[in-house]
Parts: sequence; C-alpha cells; structure tokens
Amino acid sequence: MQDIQQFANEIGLDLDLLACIQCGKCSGGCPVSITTALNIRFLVYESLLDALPELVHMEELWDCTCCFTCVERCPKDVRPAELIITLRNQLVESGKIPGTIGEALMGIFRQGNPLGLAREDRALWAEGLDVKPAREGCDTLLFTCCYSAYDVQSQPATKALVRILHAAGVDLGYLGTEETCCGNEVKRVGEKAMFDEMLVEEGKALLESVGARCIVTTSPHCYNTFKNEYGLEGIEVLHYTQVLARLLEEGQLKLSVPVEKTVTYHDPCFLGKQNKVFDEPRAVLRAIPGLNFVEMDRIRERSLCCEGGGGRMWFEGTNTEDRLAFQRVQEAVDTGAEVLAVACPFCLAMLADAAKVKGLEEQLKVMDISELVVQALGDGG
Amino acid sequence: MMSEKSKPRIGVYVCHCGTNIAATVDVEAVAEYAQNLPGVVQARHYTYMCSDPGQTLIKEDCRALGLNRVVVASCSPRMHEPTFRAAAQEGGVNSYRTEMANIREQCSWVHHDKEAATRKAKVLVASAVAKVTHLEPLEEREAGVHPGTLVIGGGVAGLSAALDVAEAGFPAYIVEKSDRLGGHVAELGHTFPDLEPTADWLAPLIRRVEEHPAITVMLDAQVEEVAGFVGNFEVTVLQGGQAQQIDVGTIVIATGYQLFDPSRKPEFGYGRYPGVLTTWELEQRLATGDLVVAGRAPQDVAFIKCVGSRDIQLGNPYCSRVCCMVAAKQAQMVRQALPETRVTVFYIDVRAFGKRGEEFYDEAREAGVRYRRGNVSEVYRRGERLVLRVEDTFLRRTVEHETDMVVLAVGMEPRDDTGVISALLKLPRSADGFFLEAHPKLGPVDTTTNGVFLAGCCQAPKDIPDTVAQAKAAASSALIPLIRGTVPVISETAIVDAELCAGCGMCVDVCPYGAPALDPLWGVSRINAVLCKGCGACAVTCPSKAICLQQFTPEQIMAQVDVLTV
Amino acid sequence: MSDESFEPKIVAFLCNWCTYTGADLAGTSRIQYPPNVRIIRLMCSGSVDPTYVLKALLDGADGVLIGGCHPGDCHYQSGNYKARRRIIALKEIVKQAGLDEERVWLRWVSASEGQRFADVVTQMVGALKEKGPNPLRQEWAV
Amino acid sequence: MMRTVIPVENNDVLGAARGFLKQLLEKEIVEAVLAPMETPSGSVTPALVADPALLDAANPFAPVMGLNAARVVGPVSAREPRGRIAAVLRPCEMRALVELVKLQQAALEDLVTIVVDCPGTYRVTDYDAMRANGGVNQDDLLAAMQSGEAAPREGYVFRDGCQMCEKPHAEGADITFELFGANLSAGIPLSLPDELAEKLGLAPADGPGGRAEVVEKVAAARRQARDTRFSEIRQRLANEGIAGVFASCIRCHNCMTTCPICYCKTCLFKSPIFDHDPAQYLNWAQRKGAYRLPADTTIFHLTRLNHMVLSCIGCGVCSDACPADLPVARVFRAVGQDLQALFEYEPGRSVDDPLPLITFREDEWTGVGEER
Repeated sequence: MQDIQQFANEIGLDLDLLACIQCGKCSGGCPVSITTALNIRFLVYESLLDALPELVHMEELWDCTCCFTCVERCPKDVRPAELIITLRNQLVESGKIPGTIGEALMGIFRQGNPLGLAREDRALWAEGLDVKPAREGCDTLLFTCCYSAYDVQSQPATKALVRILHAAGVDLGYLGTEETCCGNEVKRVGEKAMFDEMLVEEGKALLESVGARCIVTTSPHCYNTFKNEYGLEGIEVLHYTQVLARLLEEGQLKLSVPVEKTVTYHDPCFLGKQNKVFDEPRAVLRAIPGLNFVEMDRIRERSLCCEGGGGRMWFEGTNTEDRLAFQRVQEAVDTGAEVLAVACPFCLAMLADAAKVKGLEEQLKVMDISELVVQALGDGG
Repeated sequence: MMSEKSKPRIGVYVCHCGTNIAATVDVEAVAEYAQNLPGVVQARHYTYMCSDPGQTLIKEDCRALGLNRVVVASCSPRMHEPTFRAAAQEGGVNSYRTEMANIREQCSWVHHDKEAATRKAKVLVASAVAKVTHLEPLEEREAGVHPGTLVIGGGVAGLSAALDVAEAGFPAYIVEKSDRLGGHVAELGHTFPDLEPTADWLAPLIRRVEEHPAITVMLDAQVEEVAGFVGNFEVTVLQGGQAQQIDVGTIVIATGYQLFDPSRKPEFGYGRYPGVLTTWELEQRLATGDLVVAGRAPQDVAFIKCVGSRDIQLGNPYCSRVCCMVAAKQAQMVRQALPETRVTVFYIDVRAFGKRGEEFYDEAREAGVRYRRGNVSEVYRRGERLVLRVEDTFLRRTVEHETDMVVLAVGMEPRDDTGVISALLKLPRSADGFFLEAHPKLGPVDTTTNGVFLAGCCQAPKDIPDTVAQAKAAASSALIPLIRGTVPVISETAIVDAELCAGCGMCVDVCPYGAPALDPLWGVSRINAVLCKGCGACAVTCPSKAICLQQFTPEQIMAQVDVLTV
Repeated sequence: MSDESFEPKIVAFLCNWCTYTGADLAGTSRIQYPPNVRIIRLMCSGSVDPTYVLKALLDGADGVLIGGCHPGDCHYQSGNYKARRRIIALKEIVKQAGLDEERVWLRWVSASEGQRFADVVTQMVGALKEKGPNPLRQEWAV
Repeated sequence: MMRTVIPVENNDVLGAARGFLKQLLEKEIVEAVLAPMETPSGSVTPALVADPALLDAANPFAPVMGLNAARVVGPVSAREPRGRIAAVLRPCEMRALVELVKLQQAALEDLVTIVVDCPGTYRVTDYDAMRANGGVNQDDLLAAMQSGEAAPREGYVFRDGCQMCEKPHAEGADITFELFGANLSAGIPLSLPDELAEKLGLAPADGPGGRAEVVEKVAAARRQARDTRFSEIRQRLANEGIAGVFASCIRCHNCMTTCPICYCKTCLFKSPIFDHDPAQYLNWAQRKGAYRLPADTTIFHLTRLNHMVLSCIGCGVCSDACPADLPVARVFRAVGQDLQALFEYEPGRSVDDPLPLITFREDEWTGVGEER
C-alpha cells in the first residue's frame, strides 16, 4: 500500500488510500462498473492489503473513463480514480500499455496530436474563415481540441463556433499549426512525464506568450487541464459554452432565426461533474428561438458518461457490446428529442457513432451546441 | 529585592503524563536542568503528577523543604491548574504561587523531534520558574449567586434540565424559539429501541414542566443579550417584541440541531422524484398511515443510510449516531404496515451501540428487513420505478436495485443559529460546528465559559437517552453554584498603587466593566474588585504601571520574556 | 540568509481564551508545528504591553507573536480591538525607529482553530528563516 | 467671540499687554494670572500673580522658553478647590494643555487661557547670553510680526523646536493675541468672548486684516525647515537605528522631565520594574558579550514614544533639555507625524478628540490579524 500511496504522491496525485472505508460509493456510481470487470472499490482494498494482482493482466484498468464520478462522490475524499491513474503510470513506466494508446501518445509526441496527422495540416479547417493569427495580438485565444481541428465529424462545430464569435465581435486569435495537444488525456492514461515536461511546460509558455485576456476551448478536456492543472497566470480559461452564455447575457450575441427542433442535452463529465458548468450550456440552448428544450432523466451530477474520456478515445474497452453511449442515445430518443446536443468533441464522436450503430440516425441527430447556435444567427453567420 | 521571608524556595515537578510527555520530552533531563535554576530547591519528575501519589509528592515537599512556590511542568493550565493550586495550598504554599509549564499540549504533542522538544520544555520550565519567582500570594474571593437557571431551548434536553433544576428548588426559565415545547422529538410518532409511541412519555414530561411552579416557560422567545458571569448572569429575553431581563446564576444551552438537507446530495434525486423522502418525512407518513407512492402502496422500500453524515466533502465528518436506529425503526414499521413489501436497508456500517441497540437491529432483521452492505451511489428513474445504483460489497458486484420508495436517513447538523448563541455566550465551536465542550472526557457538559453548560444535540448528535442523561448532568452542574450560594471569583484582579497613580483616568476609559474609578478626593484610580474581570486592559493603558494585573505584572512577564529570548 | 542551521526564537503572547486555547487544541489534535515558539499566557491580547514586545525584540527575540480572539469574539468584549490599535501603533514606531516591524505578528486565532495556530507558527518560522537572525541579538549597545 | 484692539501708546506694546492683564485682576475676572515674569535678575519664568502691581514684571512676549508652561498650569488647575486663573501661553503650550486636559492633569473649568502669536523663542542659555551682550531683540521681533519676517538676533538662532514649528499662531484659547499681520504700535488685536469684553469695557473693533496670510507664510517656511529635518532624522534612524541615534544618551530622563505630556508621577523607568538585580546585568553582559550602561536607554526612548508620541505637540523642550544634545524632538516629531496621520489624530486640536489608544472602532483595520 505504502508503495502505491508514495508513488501517487510523487507524481502529484492527491490519492488518500488510508481514508477509505470501503463503502462502495465509488464502485456503485462508476459508469463502467456493471458492464466491465472494473471495481474501483476493490482495487483500493487490494492496494491497502498489498494484494493487487499483476497489473498487466488487468485490462479493465484501461476501462476507466476518468469521469471522476467516484472522486466527486467519495465521502472520505479518497479520490479513487487517482488510484487508476497511479497504476496506469506504473504500467506506462514498464512500457506495458495497449498498442492503440501507445500510437496515440506517439502521435502527440511526433505531430502534437493523438491522431498522428501532420502538424502542418492542423489549421486546414480554418481556411476561408479569416481567423486572425494569435501572434498579431488578440483578446480571446481560441484553443481547438485536436479532434475539433482534425476530425471531419467535429470540424463543422469548430467552424460554427468561429462564425458565432466573429458575429459577436469577439477579438479572436488562433495559434494554428503552433497548437499542440493539451495533454488532459495524456495525464490520465498515465504518461505523467510527457504531460509535465513536454505538454505543460511548453504549452504554458506558448499560451502565456500570446498575451490574451482569455482562452476559449472547444473541448471540456482542454478546459479542465488548462484551468486546473496548467497554473496559467493572468489568463481566464473558459469553455466555449461559458463564452456564448456570457455574450448572450450581455447582448453582444443576438439569435434571431428560429430553430424549430426538440433538443436535449448531454452533460460532458469534464465540464459538468468535474467543473460544475451545468447551467451555461442550457442557457445557450434556451436562448435559441423556436427551440424546444427537454431534459433526460440522468443529467447534471447524475449524467451518464459517454465513455470517451480517460484515453477511451484510443482504446475500445473490454466490453464493446454494451456501451454506455448506446444507453445514452436511447435515453435521448425516449425524451422525444430530435437532436442530442453536446458540448464536447469526444461526446460528439461517441454518441454520433452510437446512434449510427443503434440505427437511430434517422430519429436522432447528435450535434454540437455551436452547430445549433450558428443556425440561429441568421445573416450574421 | 526580595525580603528573606519571600525569598524563593521553589519546587519544580515534571510530569511524564504516562508516555504523553515522556515519549517526546526527556523529562529526567528537564528536571535535572530545573534543579539548577535560580531559587529552585527541589526538582522532580514523576509518571502522573495529577495522580494522588503525584500530588502527595508536591504536598510533602512543600512541608518538608519549606517551599513557598511550586512549578508543575505538565499539561495545559486550562486542564489541571486548579488541581495543582489545591495541592500547593494543602502543602502550605499559597495557591497563587503556583505556575504551570505547558509541556504537553504546547510541546510534546506538537513536536516529534525529541531533542528540540526537550530543549523547548526546559525553556518553558525556566519561564515558569522566572514567573513564579515574582508571584505574590493572593486571597480566594467569592461572589453571591442569583438563584435560578436559564435553559435555552425547550426540546427534550431543555425540558429535562429545567425540571431537575426546579425539583431542586430553584427557578428555571425555558426560552423557546418556537411556539411549542418538545422540539424535534415532539414530531416523532414512535421512538427506538422499543417502538413506543412518543406521546406516551413526552406529553407527561411537557405537562410536568408546564405545571411546575418553579418553571417559567417563554415561547416565541429569544435570548437577546447575556451580560455578567457565573452566578450573576443578566439575560435579556425578547418575547413578542418585549425585552425583559432575567437574572440567573447559571445557563444550560439545549438548542438542539437541524436536519441535513439532502438536496445537497444531488445524486439521490431528492426533490426531483416524489418517491424519494427523508426519514423525517417518512415519520410523518407513518403517523398518518399514508405510504402511497405514485398512486399505490410501494412493493419495495429502500433505505439509504449516512445521508449527510460521515462525509468529509460536505464538511460533516461525524456519525450522526441515530440514523441507523431510525432506519431500523422505520423499516420495521413499514414491514408492520405493509407485510408484503420488501424493505431493504443499504448501509456502510450498522451502528447499534447503546442499550438494546443491537437487539433492536436483530428485531429488524427478524421482522424481515433486508440489510445489504453498500453506500448507494445514485438514484434514477426507470419507467414508473426508481433505481438505486449500488455496489453490494459482499457480492462484489454493482447492482441496480429497483424500488418504489427511497428513504434517506438524514443526519444532524449544527443549527444555523449556533453562531448567534456562540457569540452571545462566547462559546467556542468544534470544527464540525457544534458547541465545544470544555473537555471531551472530563467536562462533556461544561463549556469554556464558567456557569454555562451544554445539553443534547447542540454539542453533538445523540439519541434521546443520551440527550436526557446529558441534560440531567448539565442540570446538576448548573445547580452547584446555586446550592453553594456563592461562586469563586477571580483573585487575579487589577490593583492600583496610589503612590504612582497620576489620576489620568485612562484606565476608567478602557475598562468594559466599570471597575476602576477616580477617587474624587485624592484624584487617583481605585478598582472595584467585584467588578474586575482581570483582563488587564487598564494595566497596559497605565504608562507608569500604577495599575497592575495581579499574576500578570510587568516584573513577572518581563522575567519570562528575559528567559525566553535566551 | 542562507544559514541553514538558524532556528528563529519566537516569543508569543497569547490570550488565554482564544489563541492559547487554540494552541492547546493543536496539541490535543496532535497537529505538528516547529518548536521555535515559546508561549507566554496572558488573559487578553488587550493586555499585551508594547514594552514587553520591545523588550523581547531588543533582547534578541527573532519574532514576537501576539495572538488574540477574532474581532467580535473577545472574552472581555473589546480587548482585541484595543490591542489592534496598540500593536499597529507599536509596529509603526518600531519601523520608524529603524527596527524590523515585520518581526512582530498580530494574528487572531480562535479556540477552535488549532490548525490555524499551527499554520501561523509554521508561516512565521518560515518568514523569519528568510530574514535571518535578529541583529539585535548580538548588539550590546542597546 | 469678539474682535477688538487694545490701544498702544508711545509704541509701548508691552505696557499695553501688561495693562490688559492687570485689568483681568482689577475687574475681578480672575483671582490670579499665570504669566511669564521677568525676575529681578532679568531671567524669565512663569509665576502665578495675584497682585496686579506685580504684573509690571510680566512679559507675555519674552522670546524665551525654558519649559512648556502647560506643565505648570496643571498643578494650579487640575483639581478643586482652585481659584479662577488666567494663563498666558504660547501656541505650543496651549496645545500641550489640551492634551493634559484629556489626561486629567489640568482642567479648563476655572481657567481663562490667553494665547499669544509666537515669532519663535530662544533657548534659555542664548537668551541670557543676549541679555549680557547688547540685549534681546524683543522689540524688533514684535515689529516684524506685521510682515511675518521676524528673525533671530545676528549670531543667534531660535530654538530647534521653533524652527520646525508650523503652528506658531494662537488658536483654541479663550483670548487670543493676534500679533501676526498687525502693526502693533497701532494697537494689539485680540479676540475674546463677548462677556469678557463687556466686563473689560472693550468695544468691537476690526484689527488689521491679513493675519491668515502672514501665518501661512511663516508656517510654510517652517514646514520646509521641518521637512528637511524630518528627512534627515528618518535617514539616520533607518541607517543607525534608534539605538544609534541615541547612542550617547546618559539616561538623565531630562527629556521626560521637561516633556509637558509625560505626566506620570514616577516614570516606569524609575520604578522597580527597571531596577534589575546586579546578577542580571552580569547575565546580560555574558549573553551579549557586553552590555551598555546605563541600561535600558533604547527601550526607555521607544516606550516613551509609545506612551506619548501620539500626543506630542512639538514644543521641542526635550531637545533643549538634553545634556548630550540628542535630537530628541526631531525623532519624536518625525515619528509622531506618521503615527498621528495613521490614527488621524491631531494632538492639541480639541479636548473633544479622544486619545487614540483608549478608543477603537470595530470596522477599522479589519484585515489585520486575519492574514492566512
């Protein structure tokens, strides 16, 4: 136990194994605890007793999505998910990690993105949008998630966001090909050294060098790590839904074209549970004229994870049959919604894919909030 | 310069406090060091100085060696100063010529490094020796007592305390914020561990209180201000916009608790799903017999325990102590009312302490209540029913338990107005927000304010028998000054050297108690010792030190400073 | 100052009701803090005579801590408010006199703030280590 | 208050002033007058004068200050039974009196205060030397009050305290002699309560205008002189520390004895608290390697600062009294300036201003002590 606890402390995690009373709050709330062999409560127990099996045989360690439901709810503040990150770090040190995760890390190392696509192509999505290079100085720095930049499924949302911000008169800048993966997932798959030395150290200097007042991220994952882990000084970090909510409230952004759709919203774990941003995305949706907003049953703190976090974008998981995203799109359909709105490129990918697999594509369109907002812009967009 | 008579002959007694001190401080070395300090005649160390043999050691030394001053290096003076003062007095040394070096709370318990702790202990002993050298003998003093006790709060604790005070022949005044007596308990239909109807015993208790000639009940009333000190409290009570003053000798605080609001645990869907209720709400439902959920009797009822308790993230780290038994009680009652209904209690631990607690737990299981171990993580809806997502830790499997009614066993929290009472009576609160008792073991009903006592859940969560026991204990303690008729008042008052006093009157201006006044004939300050509380504000203000606070004179303090800066 | 071995000596004047009791609570809670502080118990922060503080500084104490009840909580109603003025005045005089007023700390610590007491001492020891020894300790001509 | 002018005949300003004082006795407005008096040997000292005839020796304009007369007003006014007395004071003495009233060392109830605008004063030693060598330029000084350009006699200087005194004008008294801006040969302008004027048979008369401007001119020059001294002494304090500045103190306590504010019957530093055992001195010498004697000089000055600097009204007699010629007044005035600003306290302004260290406000300095 001591070794694991000490190792966790050394890599800067707040894990507190000794506080655990084995109540099961963590495992009971863990979204993958029913569908996979992962039992976080039992892992803590085994750690306390120095009775962990060989880590390499525990493929379920990679099932954790780092949604941090366990961390949020643990009555003793054990921070159970950090045990998994600790164990993943040990696996990374010994080089025993799933191949697809290794490839993603290599992609980040070589090209600055987990998809392994060419760095020079990072800004291709922005062609024709006339986004100002951040180096020319800007009030607001746009930071795109690697998926927002490269993934064709996400790019429409990215473009929409730029159009909206321009329409609201935001002085927006973009780092273009200088931009590199934020590393939120890198940290969570256990590559602590790469996260600290390569991503934070260089990324922090890069972001601060722009001199922007605030950073707006497309992804809750980038938002989370910039806000809570980078130690950025003098820069406000905001998720784009927070920026839009603020612009709407201050009257700088005006939505005039009705979007006559019934829409429900899925809370991303890194935005909702972990950073308590629940109201802004809803406020933005409610501000769209004509839009009929409906809620699912499991929302806010009880939102169901899409299974895209914690490295799961790069690792299928041990149960490909029974995915949480399948349940989630069904829940959305049950509300009568035509659109499942999301605020995260990972959620978009996971849920859109699930709708396709489940044959619900006709009934339910998975869209980013910015894609809905841009429709409401009218001529300005 | 010291006269021969008062030339210091000091005894120094270093306590091991078992291993509490001795494990971290080399007590032998401290005693050896003390032996060479100026004025020290004898220095000893002993396992427990506060024990009978320890005190005897001091008394015998005082007589045999002709000591005139005693230093005890042990725990905080807040703990045992009265003990050692009494021991010295019995040995023939004026009790005010004792001084304690706090080498436990402020040394051995807060430092690991034995060498550094020993060094510090030596310095603290030297400081105490320096101070005791300058201490003068003082007389014990007493003041009269207003016969009567104020009881704040008219719940079970307040009722029990008031009744005991009144039965002893003294007036008791109950000040109750609401419009009725009985507190939370009056809203309970039945009580554990015997399922007795509450009204069977509460109503007679309330009647006895209401009819007692020595008890004054003030409903819709609040304490507005408290002045004075033990034996002589002047309490202003506000009732119906009217302020009235009550003079009492002692005060019992019995303000109770408030229930945890489970909307602070959003994962349970309280306030969102009509089928999710608190144990408090179920109590009312059981009283009326209305257990219908969604139009029908529930086929399945699930209890969730420790809601709002044992939770560091909420700032409620404590166990609320009654929820396990409340759940066992209500689970049994649901089984009685709806014999076909499956009743499951989800728990982390079952705490069935107390008389008949474990038996009551047995009875619940015998009545068919299922106990499953697991802290429910989440509640959501599936069709018409509710689902508890929980790991049954014995099965080592997370399950979805479908149910119709979820009962949250909500814990106790300090009342929101605890701070108001705390400010009125200068009572410290423990980190959890409840009132802090003077000592966790030896003074569980006392407070740091003399003459003010705690009863019931305002001090910490507890059940009815414990509440009544504490209330009766508080009443007994509150009666001591009333029965004695006098209270000791501090001897460490300010005194004036009229030769030095220039009559500037600044002492008069700074004293909050009106103790000093300028003598109209001589133009010098005089202290009314009865009014003096010994704060020392006048002494600091006086530039020539014509006023000094006895036991804290400049000579004494400067001698300590001198030793401590070495 | 880079003298690693320097251990500052702090003389603390603590009010009996709040800070002294808070220091006791740090003890009963077994909260560890550096052993550099030596406590003198007074009844009230309002009875800390500036002359004591001056004496400690001139004798060479590296720091002087005055501890009392938070505003509004004084056992004697207003002793801490008077202390606040007096210590502010004293620190200004100490500064003007060319001495180091940053060696004098006034902190409110309640009876229930054992952790705060430990934190204050820890911070103060850290700050004094940064400063190095009180030069007056070696100064004979004062 | 009424403004009037006392007539001056044959340029005898002093005679007119003496006449005014005599009237106070003759008309039984007071039973005695406390005023600076010329002794038969020619020195000047305050005296309590009951016989009007003796007021021929009074000299309210004598430019010399050995002590602050507020110190002697106390004993004759503080307690009942007492007589009704008029006291002739300089502005700095009036300010000291206000502080002493707050400290209950003097009382205004049966006192008529008379304050005279002050061009500056000499130290006693200089005054005596001048008398022996060609006389004191008192008349020149009075004549120069009109322009505010009164200068010391060549070869002499005003007291250091006077040179940095930015409040040389009379105010806050019952009767004020408003010399600044006045052509005194034409009469002495003064203000006094209507009832007093009536008893004295004085009619309202507008004196010359322009007093405020002259006062401001003098004050401005003094402020400049003061600030130069303050910055010099602050620099020294910062460099040498107070122990350095007062290194040659012989602890004679003269500064404390002459200080009008230091009212203690017995100074703390003369009490047993600072009467250490012989062994203690050895102990300290061993601890520090050496120990300065007489001991406790630095803590004496620091404690005195602590006790009275907020009330320091800047008369400067402490410096004059120092046999070691230490800049006591400069130190006290410089430190006092900061402390008084900190507490927004102006000593000597009004008996209604509470002494800063015996009062408080709950809502002040709320962050102090709460630092995390």
